[in-house]
Amino acid sequence: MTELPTVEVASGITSLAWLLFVLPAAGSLILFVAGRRANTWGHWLGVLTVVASFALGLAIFFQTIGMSADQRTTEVHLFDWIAVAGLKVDFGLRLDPLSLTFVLLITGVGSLIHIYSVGYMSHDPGRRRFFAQLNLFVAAMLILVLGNNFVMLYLGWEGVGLASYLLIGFYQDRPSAATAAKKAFLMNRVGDVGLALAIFLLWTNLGTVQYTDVFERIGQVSPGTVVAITVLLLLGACGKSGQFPLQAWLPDAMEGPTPVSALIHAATMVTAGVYLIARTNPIYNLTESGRLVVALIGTITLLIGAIIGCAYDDIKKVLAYSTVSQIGYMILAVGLGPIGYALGIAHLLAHGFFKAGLFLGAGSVMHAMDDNVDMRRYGGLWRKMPITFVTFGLGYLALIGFPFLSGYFTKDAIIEAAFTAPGWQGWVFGLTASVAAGLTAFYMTRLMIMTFFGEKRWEELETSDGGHYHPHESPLSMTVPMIILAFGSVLAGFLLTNGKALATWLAPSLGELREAEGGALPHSVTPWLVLALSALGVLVAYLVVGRRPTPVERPERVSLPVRAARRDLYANAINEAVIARPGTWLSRFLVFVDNRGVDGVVNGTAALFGGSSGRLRRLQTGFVRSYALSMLGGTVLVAAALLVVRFS
Amino acid sequence: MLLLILLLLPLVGAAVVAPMKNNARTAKLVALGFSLVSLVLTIVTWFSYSVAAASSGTRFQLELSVDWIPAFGTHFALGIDGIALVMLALIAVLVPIVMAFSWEERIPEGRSAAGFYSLILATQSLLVGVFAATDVFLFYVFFEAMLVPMYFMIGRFGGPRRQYAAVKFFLYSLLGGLIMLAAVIGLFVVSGEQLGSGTFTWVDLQRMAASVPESTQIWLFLGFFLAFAIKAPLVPFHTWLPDAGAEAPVGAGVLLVGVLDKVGTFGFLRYCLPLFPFASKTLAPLVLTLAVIGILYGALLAVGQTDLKRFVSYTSIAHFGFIALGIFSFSSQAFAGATLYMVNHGISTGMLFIVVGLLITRGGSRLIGDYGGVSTVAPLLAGAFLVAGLSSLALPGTNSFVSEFLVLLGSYPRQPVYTILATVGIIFAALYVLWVYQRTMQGPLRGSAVLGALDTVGGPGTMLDPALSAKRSSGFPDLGRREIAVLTPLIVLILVLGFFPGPVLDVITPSVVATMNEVGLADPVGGLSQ
Amino acid sequence: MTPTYYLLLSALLFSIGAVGVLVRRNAIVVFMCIELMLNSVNLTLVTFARINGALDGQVIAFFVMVVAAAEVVVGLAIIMSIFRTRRTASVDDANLLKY
Amino acid sequence: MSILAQQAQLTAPPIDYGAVAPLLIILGAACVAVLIEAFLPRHQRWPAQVVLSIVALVAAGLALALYAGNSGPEGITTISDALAVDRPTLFLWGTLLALGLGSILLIADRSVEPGGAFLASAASRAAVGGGGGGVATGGGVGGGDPDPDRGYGSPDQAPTMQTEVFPFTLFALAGMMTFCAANDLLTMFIALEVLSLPLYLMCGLARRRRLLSQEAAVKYFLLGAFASAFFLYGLALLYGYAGSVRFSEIAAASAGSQKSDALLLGGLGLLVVGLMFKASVGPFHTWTPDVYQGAPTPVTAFMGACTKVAAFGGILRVLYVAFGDTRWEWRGVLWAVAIASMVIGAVIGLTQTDVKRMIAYSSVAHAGFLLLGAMSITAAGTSGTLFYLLAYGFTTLAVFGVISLVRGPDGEATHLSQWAGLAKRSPVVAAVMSFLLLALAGIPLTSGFTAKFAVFSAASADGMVPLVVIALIASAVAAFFYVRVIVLMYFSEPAPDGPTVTVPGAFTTAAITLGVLVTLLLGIVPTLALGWAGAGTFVG
Repeated sequence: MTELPTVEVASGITSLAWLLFVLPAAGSLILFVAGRRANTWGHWLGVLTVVASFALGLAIFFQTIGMSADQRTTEVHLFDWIAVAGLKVDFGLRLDPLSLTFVLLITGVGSLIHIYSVGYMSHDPGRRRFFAQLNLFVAAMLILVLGNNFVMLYLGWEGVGLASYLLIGFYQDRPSAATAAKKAFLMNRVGDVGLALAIFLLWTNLGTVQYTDVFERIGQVSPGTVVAITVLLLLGACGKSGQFPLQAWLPDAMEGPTPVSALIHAATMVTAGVYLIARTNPIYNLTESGRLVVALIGTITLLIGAIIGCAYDDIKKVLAYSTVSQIGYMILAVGLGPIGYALGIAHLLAHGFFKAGLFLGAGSVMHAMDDNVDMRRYGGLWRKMPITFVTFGLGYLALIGFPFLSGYFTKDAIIEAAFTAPGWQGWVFGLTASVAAGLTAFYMTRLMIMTFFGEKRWEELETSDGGHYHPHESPLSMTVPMIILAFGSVLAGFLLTNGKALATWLAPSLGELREAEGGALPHSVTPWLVLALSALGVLVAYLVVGRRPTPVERPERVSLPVRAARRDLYANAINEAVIARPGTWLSRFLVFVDNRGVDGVVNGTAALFGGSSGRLRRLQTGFVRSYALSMLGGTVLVAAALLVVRFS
Repeated sequence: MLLLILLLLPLVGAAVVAPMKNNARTAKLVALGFSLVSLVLTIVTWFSYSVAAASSGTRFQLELSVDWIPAFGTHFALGIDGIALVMLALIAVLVPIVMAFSWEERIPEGRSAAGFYSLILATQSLLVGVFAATDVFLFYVFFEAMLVPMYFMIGRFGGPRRQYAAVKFFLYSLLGGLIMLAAVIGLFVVSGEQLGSGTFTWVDLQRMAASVPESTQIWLFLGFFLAFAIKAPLVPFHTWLPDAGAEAPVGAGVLLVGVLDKVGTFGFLRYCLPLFPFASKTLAPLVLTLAVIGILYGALLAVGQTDLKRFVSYTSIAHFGFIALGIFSFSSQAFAGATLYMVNHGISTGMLFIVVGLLITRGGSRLIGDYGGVSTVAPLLAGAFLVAGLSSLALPGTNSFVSEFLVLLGSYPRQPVYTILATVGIIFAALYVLWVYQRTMQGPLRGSAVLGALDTVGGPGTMLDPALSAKRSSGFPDLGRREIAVLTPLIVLILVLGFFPGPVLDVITPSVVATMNEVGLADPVGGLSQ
Repeated sequence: MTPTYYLLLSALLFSIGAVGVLVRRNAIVVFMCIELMLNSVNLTLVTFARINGALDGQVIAFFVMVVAAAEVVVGLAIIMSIFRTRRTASVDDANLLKY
Repeated sequence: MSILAQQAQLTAPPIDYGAVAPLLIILGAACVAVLIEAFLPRHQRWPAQVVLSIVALVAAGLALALYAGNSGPEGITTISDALAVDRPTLFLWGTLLALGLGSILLIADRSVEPGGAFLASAASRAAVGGGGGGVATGGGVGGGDPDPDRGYGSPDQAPTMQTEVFPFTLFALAGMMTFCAANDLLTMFIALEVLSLPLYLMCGLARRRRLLSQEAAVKYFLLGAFASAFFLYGLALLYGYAGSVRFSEIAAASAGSQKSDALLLGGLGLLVVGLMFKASVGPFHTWTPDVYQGAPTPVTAFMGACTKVAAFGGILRVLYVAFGDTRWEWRGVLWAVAIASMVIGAVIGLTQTDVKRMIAYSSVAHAGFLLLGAMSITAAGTSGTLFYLLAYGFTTLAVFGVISLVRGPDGEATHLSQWAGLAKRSPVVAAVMSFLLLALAGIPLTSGFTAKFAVFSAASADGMVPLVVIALIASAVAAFFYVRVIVLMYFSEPAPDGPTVTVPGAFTTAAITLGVLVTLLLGIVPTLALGWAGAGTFVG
């Protein structure tokens, strides 16, 4: 059992917490309603609301950090949202270290990306709409992490899904964007069903959906039900966080503008699954097998992501699969239970910095390359865009776990913890995570080499509209956020893990971080193993990619594993074959059944009556003698029947 | 008295408007005036209704009862509970919107706008009667009578296959109604046996319900159920709806799907459950099966539709499945959810219908395949479509979420299997809404309806040229002022009820709790929360 | 003789009349067959009166005769009129009204 | 001799003149009408006949009201128990008189068709000139009449009509009134003939479409006579069974049951067949469509409304008084008959293309519904059936009134295709017709619904629930053809050479208005009429 913090009513500036999400929501609403009139100033309103939110979040953070650990969990009750008979769903907020951490991440990174977008989107006629949707996302994400009950969580959960849908499909005239957006929403909905069912189960067994009450009473629930709840919650997490088997939407989501990829599909929204599991840790603490499933899913995903990441040539897709893989690490971490919750969150934060930075860098590169995303057409860009190169490079180093950068502290801690899992699990989780770390180093190095080094493959090529490429460094509004995030990439890991700063801060929400003990490999060996594998990855990448020129056209005659990886390990094909195509057939078949079968019965009945009517009326021949015959017949029948009834 | 005025006012309006054949504008204004006065009166009614009194056991309020046909024991008895009140409110809100929407509707050759508006008012009046009747006979009378104006609306003002659709609608409903008549008569006879003299007064019949023999209950239940299942419509009695919905003029379609069909689900809740508690419980699995089939089947069919209006109709069939699921799951939350769902579905599907209507007015085609990339030329229209669609797929923050969530949450404790299947339905809901949105609104400009409308103004060209797109939009215009005015109240309601359903739920709750008592069941989860 | 024979005879006559209505084409003959049926009923009535030992049966028979006579007047008028317009008295020719 | 002895004691039976006054007034008026026909100059006959008929009907109505107001709920029998004047009788008489008034109005109208529907033809003028007396049939000779439309009498005179139709109507009405008051089978038989014979003739009176009209008359006559024979044979068998033809004694005899039930049931069967024929219950309905279609529309209206009332009045009384106690013997058979009637009417009606024929099948279906009420031997059953008759009669009357207004270049346009788009040409007529059709379909707020409800609830209460369900399904099926007419009138485009709608004269307007008003009132406030219908029950 977890020790639950006492929940207090918020006071001081904390009671203004509702402004956190109301500000961006209002911004979004104003931008939507104002229409074209807001085209000139809309983006600044968007930036302003998020920055204000960030400032308020900081203020609340500092107020909270000034309080003692057992007073840090507070609630703000706004109004009764849904109340029927025994059911009462608050529209209320829960402010505790966990949610505040996320608030800072969301509004912080969100502010940077908003600022970045002012430059990035400056030529887009839909910029106002973009900021409206981005603000909507921030608001929904804040509701997700701030809500004090599962329904609020669900509100934010689907709210960010909507924002993600809108932003992926931002370029409305691109059919691929529309398809990707729809796919993202649908796969998220699959996860949402899990989340919804988990809520129903909690309600059925506990009669409440408030976190406080649920965590208090979860012990009364039978173990089987607890497992069911945890698995269903995990399904929700899988949908939102692009985990196996619902990972296929995330790479497609790169159809959205790059800032969106950075904010939503790297730093914040996709980590909501990690948040969910961390948030419901009192439930997961009760079930070993529930956590095992989580860890397994995380392990599978981190490997899948890493493998596929090696094969893509699309810079954003590589980063997207990298995200899938890194979230796999986080899920693995929270799946390890009390020894991993805080590690997962730490990696989440660090990842938020460096992956956002990487995406912004990628956006900057695309900006320079006329929105081309094919790395085979890049090359030698480091001279043309030095700031991008440096910030991107720092993010890259942080990601592959270069010593003393963020990834080194957070990812290695997870792998270390993974090895301590009992029995076979330690070996499986630990080794897989280590190998994936090596793969990560490989694909990221490949990406770096293909993008920034080697010959300038873009020189001989034409842009989509027939011109030539003129790579250039991006404007200040874009580079400044990248620089800030690069700082974060470098420092976050150290700051967060130094003296267990984050773990201590999160303890009221997640419980004390337990020290991992024992395990498959000694603690001293693990970092070296990971480092060695990563170095190997870098080396292999250099040998394979760096030493010879990269062909501009993708070679098609490749080995089987590469082919499989290029096709997302057949995830889309499987979805297509198992769900989409039979679904289409089923739908067509049902339309047929409905028209011919169900409606056919209706119309057939009518036709039956009509037909028999047409035949029967022929009996009315017009001959008076036949009428007399029918009368006589009727008479005989009536008389006979009367007698038969009487005398039988 | 208030209810009587609410009932008669639109009828008077209908009579006043009907003869104004040659002055369409006056007719429309007068009709709109009547509907707005009705709206005001409904607001007065809303505030006259006492939640406190309902909570303390008053079953009906604002009652009025006059002997009607003593020989049959019938009364002209009106009265409302919370469930009826929210339905009245829905009618009052939708009618002016429908009228404003239909303002420039193309009336077929030889028909007059006065006739159409008069029929809308007549429908409104009869619908008020249906929801406000507290006498089973009176209810039945309104139930059947409301077919007539709707029949004329579809048959006279509808699309190319309007005759077929109108006749199908009328006969199908009439068949259900007549079978219900058998049950109504049976109920009368049974009440004669049980109470000494036959009665139709709902309260008396409810009081007698527990002592009615079980087999009798089942037969009577089936009679009522069939009529309501056709009206609602539940699969497999639904095939009239796509036809009627597709051929009806949009305004009539809104009233048909938005309000008129709710009479079916309202009937489940007001008549089937309290009057035949035993049968309701016994046959609940049957109904639930139909409901869940409806959710999945309706959704899959919606995915496969090629006609926009049929598409909306099939989404409604799926939604009615949710409502039926809530009603036959027997918990306060599910009941309240189902009731709220009736209101919300009226708003969101009403809006979806209207938006589809706007689209069809512009493109002149009902086929989904004839549209594409509309958001490029008409972003507001696309946005409105999306809002309506999101409400239809029950996105949290929109009104439908609250009701769908309540239905599923309330159903789960008693019917986990059905609820799980129904919950899967929300994926399909997302699928059909987004897929249609993608095909009609997103992507490059395409489709004969869109291009045809544009070609009449300017030739095809690159779409991102703002000057050209402004020129193009005159061929396929974005929303005009009147259209924005029609849609705004709906959008506001969608959002407001999504975040603040409290006032409506407060009105509903005492009545559904009363219904729970009448069914004789306790909430499955009620005790735990204490 | 037992009265039953009279009853049987009248039943037989009635049947003959009925069959005649079915098989004959000429309107007059058909009509006469109906008259035969009426008169067979008279026989029945009289027989029953005899059996019951009361006079009502006979009285009824008189009434029936009067009615039958009136029917003949009307019937012949109708048949005459149709004969005049169509120049035929066959009932089978009068079948414009059908289906 | 005992006969002579009896003769010596013979005294005229006491007659309650107050009770039978309405009947006597109508009969008397009928006789006077014959005299008018014989002695008044032709151009004076029409006004005289119309005034006489209306006055007689109104007077009879007043007499009825007076009697009904003064007498108690118990009925009496009078004229040596030949007639029973009880509450149902009074109700039926009232209904018949009102419907008769409506029919007379329709018949008397001369504006719809120049000279009225019964205009004497040139051929019959020749016959008149030759023979001096009026030939009963309006058909006359000569199919190849060169100018059938031309007036009769002096050239400047408005065309006059064959006024024989008025005494016919009055006689038929008197027969009907007697029929439903008859307390023994003999009276019933006589009344049956009195009501039938004029009707046969009236069917043949159509001025145009002479062939159809005459054919209808022949068919009706032959089949009617055929049915009379069955009725009579049934009468004879029952006489043999009970030794009397009085209903109450038949009932008493069956209660004793020492005799052969074969006679009773055989007699009942044949008797019922005769009655069913008049009421056009399937499968004894075969004449109905042909005759309804062929007869002049006002006559069809009269037949459709009044004959149905009289026939069911008779059926009710026979079943209730004479065979009430043996209902378990015959009910099963009548179930089958009722089902057959409803199914035949509803199903065959679906594909009719002639409005009048369609209404004929509708009447067959309605006869089935009515039978449900007649079969439930309860007070509710009786009152329900009576109410149904009232409601149905007025609706039918008005329907045929409307039908007579829709005319093409060659007379009435009864083919359905000619009704397409009527609403556009004549919205009022279309609206009235739609309303009436909805009433026939049994939509609430019309009398049709109230009536169905009354009958079906009585039947349910008497244990005929399955039959009620079948009846309701049949109603739904039948609704299709009513709805189809509405569809044609409102939703279809009018045919280019479609019929015109004649502006109705005052008489027809009055008749239709009467019918519509009653249909509406009985739908909304039926209390009063239901009260009358349920005021008392049959006396034996």
